[in-house]
Amino acid sequence: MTRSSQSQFLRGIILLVVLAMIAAACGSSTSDTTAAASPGTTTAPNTPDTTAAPSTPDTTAAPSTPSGDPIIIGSTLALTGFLAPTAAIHKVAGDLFVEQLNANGGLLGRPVEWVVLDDESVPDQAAALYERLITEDGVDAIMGPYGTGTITAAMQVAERYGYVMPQHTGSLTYTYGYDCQFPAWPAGRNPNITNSNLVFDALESTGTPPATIAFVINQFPGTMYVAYGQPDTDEGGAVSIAKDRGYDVVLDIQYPSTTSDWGPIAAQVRDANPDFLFLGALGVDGPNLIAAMDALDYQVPGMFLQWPAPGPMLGAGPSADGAMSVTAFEPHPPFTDDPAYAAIAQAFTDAAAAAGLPYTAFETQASASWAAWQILIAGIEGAGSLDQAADCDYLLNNTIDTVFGPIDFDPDQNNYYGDLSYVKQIQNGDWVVVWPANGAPDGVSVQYSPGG
Amino acid sequence: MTLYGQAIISGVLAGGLYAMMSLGVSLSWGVLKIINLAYFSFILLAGYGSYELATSHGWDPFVTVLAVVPVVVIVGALLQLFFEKVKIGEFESLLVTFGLLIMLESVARSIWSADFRRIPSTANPYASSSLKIGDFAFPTPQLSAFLTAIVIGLLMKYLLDRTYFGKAVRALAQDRDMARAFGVDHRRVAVILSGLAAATAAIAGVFIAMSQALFPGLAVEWFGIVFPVVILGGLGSTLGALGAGVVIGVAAAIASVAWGPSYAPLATFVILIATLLFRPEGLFTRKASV
Amino acid sequence: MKLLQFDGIHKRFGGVAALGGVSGTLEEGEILGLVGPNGSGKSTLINILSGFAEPNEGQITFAGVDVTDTEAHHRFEAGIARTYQIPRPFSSMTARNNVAVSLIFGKTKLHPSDATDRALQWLDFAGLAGFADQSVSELNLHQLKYLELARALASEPRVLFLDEVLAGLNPTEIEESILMIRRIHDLGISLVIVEHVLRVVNALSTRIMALNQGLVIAEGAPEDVMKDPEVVRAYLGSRWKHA
Amino acid sequence: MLEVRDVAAGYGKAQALWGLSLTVSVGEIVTIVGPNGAGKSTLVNVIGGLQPAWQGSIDLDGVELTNLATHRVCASGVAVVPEGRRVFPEMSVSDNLDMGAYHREARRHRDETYAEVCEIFPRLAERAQQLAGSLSGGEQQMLAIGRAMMSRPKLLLLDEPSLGLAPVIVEAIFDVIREINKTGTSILLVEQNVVEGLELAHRGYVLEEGRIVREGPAADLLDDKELQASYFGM
Amino acid sequence: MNRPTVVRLTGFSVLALALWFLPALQGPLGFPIFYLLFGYSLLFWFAQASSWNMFTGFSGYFSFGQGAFYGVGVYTTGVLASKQGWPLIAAIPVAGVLAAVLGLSLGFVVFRLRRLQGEIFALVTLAVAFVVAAIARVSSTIDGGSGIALNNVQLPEFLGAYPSMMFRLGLIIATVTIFAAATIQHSRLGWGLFSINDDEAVAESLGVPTFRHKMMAFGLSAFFAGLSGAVHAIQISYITIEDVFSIRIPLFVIVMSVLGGMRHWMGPIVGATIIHTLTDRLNRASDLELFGGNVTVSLDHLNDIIIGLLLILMVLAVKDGLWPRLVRRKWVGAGAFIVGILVARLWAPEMSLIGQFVAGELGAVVILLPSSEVIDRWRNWRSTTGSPDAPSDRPGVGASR
Repeated sequence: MTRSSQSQFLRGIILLVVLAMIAAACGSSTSDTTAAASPGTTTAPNTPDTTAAPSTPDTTAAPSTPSGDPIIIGSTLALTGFLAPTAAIHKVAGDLFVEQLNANGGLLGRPVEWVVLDDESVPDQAAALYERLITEDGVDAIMGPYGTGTITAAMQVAERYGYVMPQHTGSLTYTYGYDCQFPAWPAGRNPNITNSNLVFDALESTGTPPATIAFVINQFPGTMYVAYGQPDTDEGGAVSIAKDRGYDVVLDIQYPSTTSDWGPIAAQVRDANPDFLFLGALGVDGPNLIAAMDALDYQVPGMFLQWPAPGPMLGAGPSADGAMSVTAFEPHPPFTDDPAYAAIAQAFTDAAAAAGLPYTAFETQASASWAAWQILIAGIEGAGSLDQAADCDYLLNNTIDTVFGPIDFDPDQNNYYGDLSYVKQIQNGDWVVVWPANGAPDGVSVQYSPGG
Repeated sequence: MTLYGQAIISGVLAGGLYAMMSLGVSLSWGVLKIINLAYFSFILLAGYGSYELATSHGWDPFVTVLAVVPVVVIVGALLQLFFEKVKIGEFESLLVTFGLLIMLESVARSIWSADFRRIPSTANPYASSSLKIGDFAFPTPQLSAFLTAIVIGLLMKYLLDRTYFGKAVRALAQDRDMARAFGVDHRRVAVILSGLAAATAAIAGVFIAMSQALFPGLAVEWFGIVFPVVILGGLGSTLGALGAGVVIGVAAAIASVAWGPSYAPLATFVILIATLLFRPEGLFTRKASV
Repeated sequence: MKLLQFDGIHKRFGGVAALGGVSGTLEEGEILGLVGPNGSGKSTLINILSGFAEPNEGQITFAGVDVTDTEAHHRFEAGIARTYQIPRPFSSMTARNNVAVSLIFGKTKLHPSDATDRALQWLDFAGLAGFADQSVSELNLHQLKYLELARALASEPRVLFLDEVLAGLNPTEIEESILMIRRIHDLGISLVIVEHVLRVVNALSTRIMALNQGLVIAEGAPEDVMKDPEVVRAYLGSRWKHA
Repeated sequence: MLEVRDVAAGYGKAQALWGLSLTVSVGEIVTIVGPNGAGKSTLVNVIGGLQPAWQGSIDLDGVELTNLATHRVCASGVAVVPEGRRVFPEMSVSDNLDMGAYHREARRHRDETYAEVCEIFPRLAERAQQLAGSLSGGEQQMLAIGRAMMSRPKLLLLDEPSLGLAPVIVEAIFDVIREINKTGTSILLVEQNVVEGLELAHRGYVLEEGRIVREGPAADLLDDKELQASYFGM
Repeated sequence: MNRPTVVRLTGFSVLALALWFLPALQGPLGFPIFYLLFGYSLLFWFAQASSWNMFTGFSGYFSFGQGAFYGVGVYTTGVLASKQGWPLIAAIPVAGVLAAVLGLSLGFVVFRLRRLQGEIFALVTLAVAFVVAAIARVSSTIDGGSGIALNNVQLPEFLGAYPSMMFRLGLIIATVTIFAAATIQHSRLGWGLFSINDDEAVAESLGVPTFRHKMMAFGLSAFFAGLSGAVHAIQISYITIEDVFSIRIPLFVIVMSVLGGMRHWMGPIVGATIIHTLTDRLNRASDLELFGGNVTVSLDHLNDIIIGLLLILMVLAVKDGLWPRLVRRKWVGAGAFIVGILVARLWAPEMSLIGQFVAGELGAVVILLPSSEVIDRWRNWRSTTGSPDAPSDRPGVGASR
């Protein structure tokens, strides 16, 4: 290449890059206002009509094609950053919900468009973006983000503007004083108390409860809250409840979220040799610790994991068998007794596979997401308008049908409505609900005996 | 006693992996004067490559090395070629490779999604197996990573100490002009060296895929391990990196057992600060009397 | 009057003694030439006297005050300035700003906005007024050396160390520089010059001190020192027969 | 054999050589003397390929060296013993020597050359495993010369090998240079130490301020009374 | 106080005072309230980038300590204002002081040790950020892993409703920080820092009290980083160690300053404006169809790719950053800015104000990017490729450090 042609070449590249940026920047901002393209075109043609979302109470009429200006629902999700692995599930669930909603006549007869911004797992970013969605983009309604910190930040914005904010997964229940926030995660106002009681009840239902118990807790706000209660007040918490119930707490340690060497923790658990391990785990902490304990040739007789990524646990080998966690929905009877939900679970699995997610079951995270959408739509449909105060009012004063069953929001309990959680357990290589018995499939019960 | 013993074993073995993760950065920085954060991406992408082959194509995780390493080596060598072309300085290289790192993280996210990827135990029998000696256990992935690190460390040491190539590398690091005056083609040496360094990163990535779950944000989390190892070990020192990896692994393990796992990072960084203040050339480098 | 006095300066690098106990004085108004073959310790001595390096032993007195442990920037304020063999301008600044730095921090302690004005005066002295607002990267070696002179002079020093101001210059430039050095001396500044071009040292110096292997081997008037057999041997070899 | 024609060179903005020409014939020792700052080191660096020539040409046995890539100069038969030795301080003595034998041709004869070097410098053989940085100045100088010899050069460039060394050691080093020359290697020596430098040489040049001011048989230069005058600027 | 300082002070005060009443104009002008919060975020980044740059950009000592100073600020609000019930207004200055104390003690050690220059300095500061995070993690007085919810903090309500209050707090802190940076740049301290940047040893020999200047600049830099961290805690509203001490803050201040130019106080402001507006407008999880739908680009991940690419391009091609170019070719830049806006308006008439601004700013960047430097660099590349081994520059030349 000659000199001049080379410098032209570099210039050209720079120019192209910058042009691409312009295109991208402008494209994104124009689509805020001009993306009126019919959502129907993006609807997968193979969506069976039977999957009419049960959220829309008055779908008595045959589904009609929605018309008019789209209703814009805005939210952020942690598309990047440390919350991104789980947020990806909420993206798929939300996309699927909106798609089905539009296929079934839309909302108030209008098509729905969901605008998702990336909060990068960062609360301040989430707050700023909700401000943008509400006051600049002028979205008609909002959906909560994923993640405790981002939810807390977003809720303050929602409160300022009186927006209804359903949220799927906020775990710091005691901080959510805003009346128009509607939690979908059905773990109740006091998960620090109810969560561990549920687990211990399940264990005691076997008749052979553990005598000794070890607590290994991720230093994450939600897991710390469940294990130790609200900071600075220390009311409740799994550790003190375990002591109250007469278990001998033989180990009580916390680990940072960035732990990379699980060997020492495994060694500590082996050294304590508890009958039961209460692991305040997130993400893949469970499989990592199980592998580390396996390598020590050590298995605990039973273990509970707080909020694990469910897929990797199933791939964690035989030692993960019998591990427990909490859930509110699992894709098996009795949850799928309603054919509509069976179809939704299947549709989610297909959509998740298409999106490249490794674990595609419609379970806690996805169902919480679904429930949050149901709450949002129920409010709007119920009030028959996009007026936020009316929607909020409707939700506060009516029983709402969700994937978790009918729920009544109680403002005195920060809109929580009792703990609808179940204990699930890995049995025969898959998650299955085992406790309370009304959630368990026939013939399934808690498997645990401290003897091993 | 068993508790501390086992924790220390765990720390030592983890140190091997840390060393392999750090070797690329250390060599590149110490010898080529390029702070190459792209090695973090190499580790991550190699891990994903191994995951993909093991999960979708049923390869034995160990065997994936054969496919993953050559690709990463080529990428590493090409990157160095680029650096040689643009004559990049130390700090510029830090910024440029940081840009590369966040771009590659993005690429990983669009290919493998942000969700966790872990080779299921059916495809990876090694994750939970171990070698047992008395009360003590040596987990297979960590043990093999440690042994590989030792082999690589010794091979690298041999390569650097005994071969003409290695002598050329060291000569370049000590007096670039004189090395060239005696016939060393620095560009060729640099490209080969960064290829080799990339190979160690790729191997580390395979072991990581074998023992833990992957997600795109992981690369940035390794900063807290790799930089302490590189500094403690002394820039460009292979056996130093190995020693430093073990020191950090053991310090974190002991802190973890003695005061709780939340103290592990504190122990690591206190050692790091102390080293920087009192022996910034690293714990394991010997200096000719000056 | 003794302006600068140094006694028993020792400096070791590793095990090697670069200076093995050097003593001397500089009188007010003198031009002291410092000569000696490569590696004799001239640069080390200048570095120590200007505060760039610390001696292992010895004492330095400037205008009656012990400055042995005084940091370089305080010595500069007190009136000790220097130039460098290879010019070390502030490469990202203009010529004017290079000079301004020493007006701001030197004895004059001007405010930056005044300093940039005053700097022009010294650039003019060095014949660089036309380059005041150019980046130093546009100056040639000769001009850079003058810039260093301007920078050193701006703070009105009492003594100026010139470290090989002439190295790398062509004959015309060398002649110019000699005139410049005389003009500087005329300002009343005492000079210490290190120079390889001995004819220049001879022409300029009022007194010469010759170093070899870290020791003073001769001292006195230029013509005497240049004929000193030790000096001749140091330069030409131990068996130079014409000495 | 070596022909340097009208070479100009310098560092950055400082010109150090101003159109300089010289020759070295096969088997000859040529010494270039001149005060510090005369441009001696620049000359060595330019011939050794460490520094580019701004103008002019250099060739060795008809092979053009001018601005050849640094790492190719060595293979064409020029080896440098640079000012200040510049051994690789954190490598052992034997590794330093091996670096001398880095290019392919020299590597093939490595063992025999190594034996020759050890014969000339028994001290290096004794200290083969020691780090070069821990050697004394004289030993480092020997190592630098040994390293250059390892490349089996046709022409050896020595830049002030006497610098900073005790007279006895200088004596010894110059003996070695003479010995090396006897094996057929041409030598270009740059020295500020006029007597020792010229006594060794067949021919000499006097360099001053980047130009050659005098040249001739070494003995003539040694007899030249004016040399001192020009040296001291009187 | 001398005249330029008075002029600068007046200018900054007038500008700040004018902006102070912007929130009041929100109703009459009818712009979205989001713009106030967007403005706050912008001001936050101005303060962060300027505070980093007033030490690193001016002195050349590359610090990764920003994360630690910012974190100290955030956690001061968390501990004092949330846990201890202090009013926010009281916690803010304490945050600045604590951050400055950390900066000064760090500086006292590392600036005394000569061997800790260059990359080692950068790494020490990085390690300090890690250590501060590690301490917060184990101390339950600070955090202990539970995080701190800030919904109970007493906010300075006399500053208006939340968006107005944040905007005004941000305005105060950014103004003070930028004013400090500008004043430093033109003061003795700034001159000292710039000369340290070029050649520290020479600076010392020309009378620059290098140790004192580095300490002052580092301390001030930490102080302002702490101040703005303390305010930002409110915007975060739920603080956790992982978020606060992530690589985000140090990374972004570097990218912003490098992009804008590190040798002038305006550099970080230009850089922060471009990066922040661009990332805000690029932030959208959707597919973008280009060329009539023939090419589909997923925007989910474009943000990072563009930031990465910008960083690489800037470092390789535009070493001084954009500000000096903008000064040199202000009319060209301004023209391109307007053209950019016009193009955007034609293309998408309903584009938001910020969107139009981004279009204009990209227009200016396009014009300013390929300059003679790029071409020079390319030529150098070509010439080195031509003769593969031009010897490297002599060691120790000039001011390279």
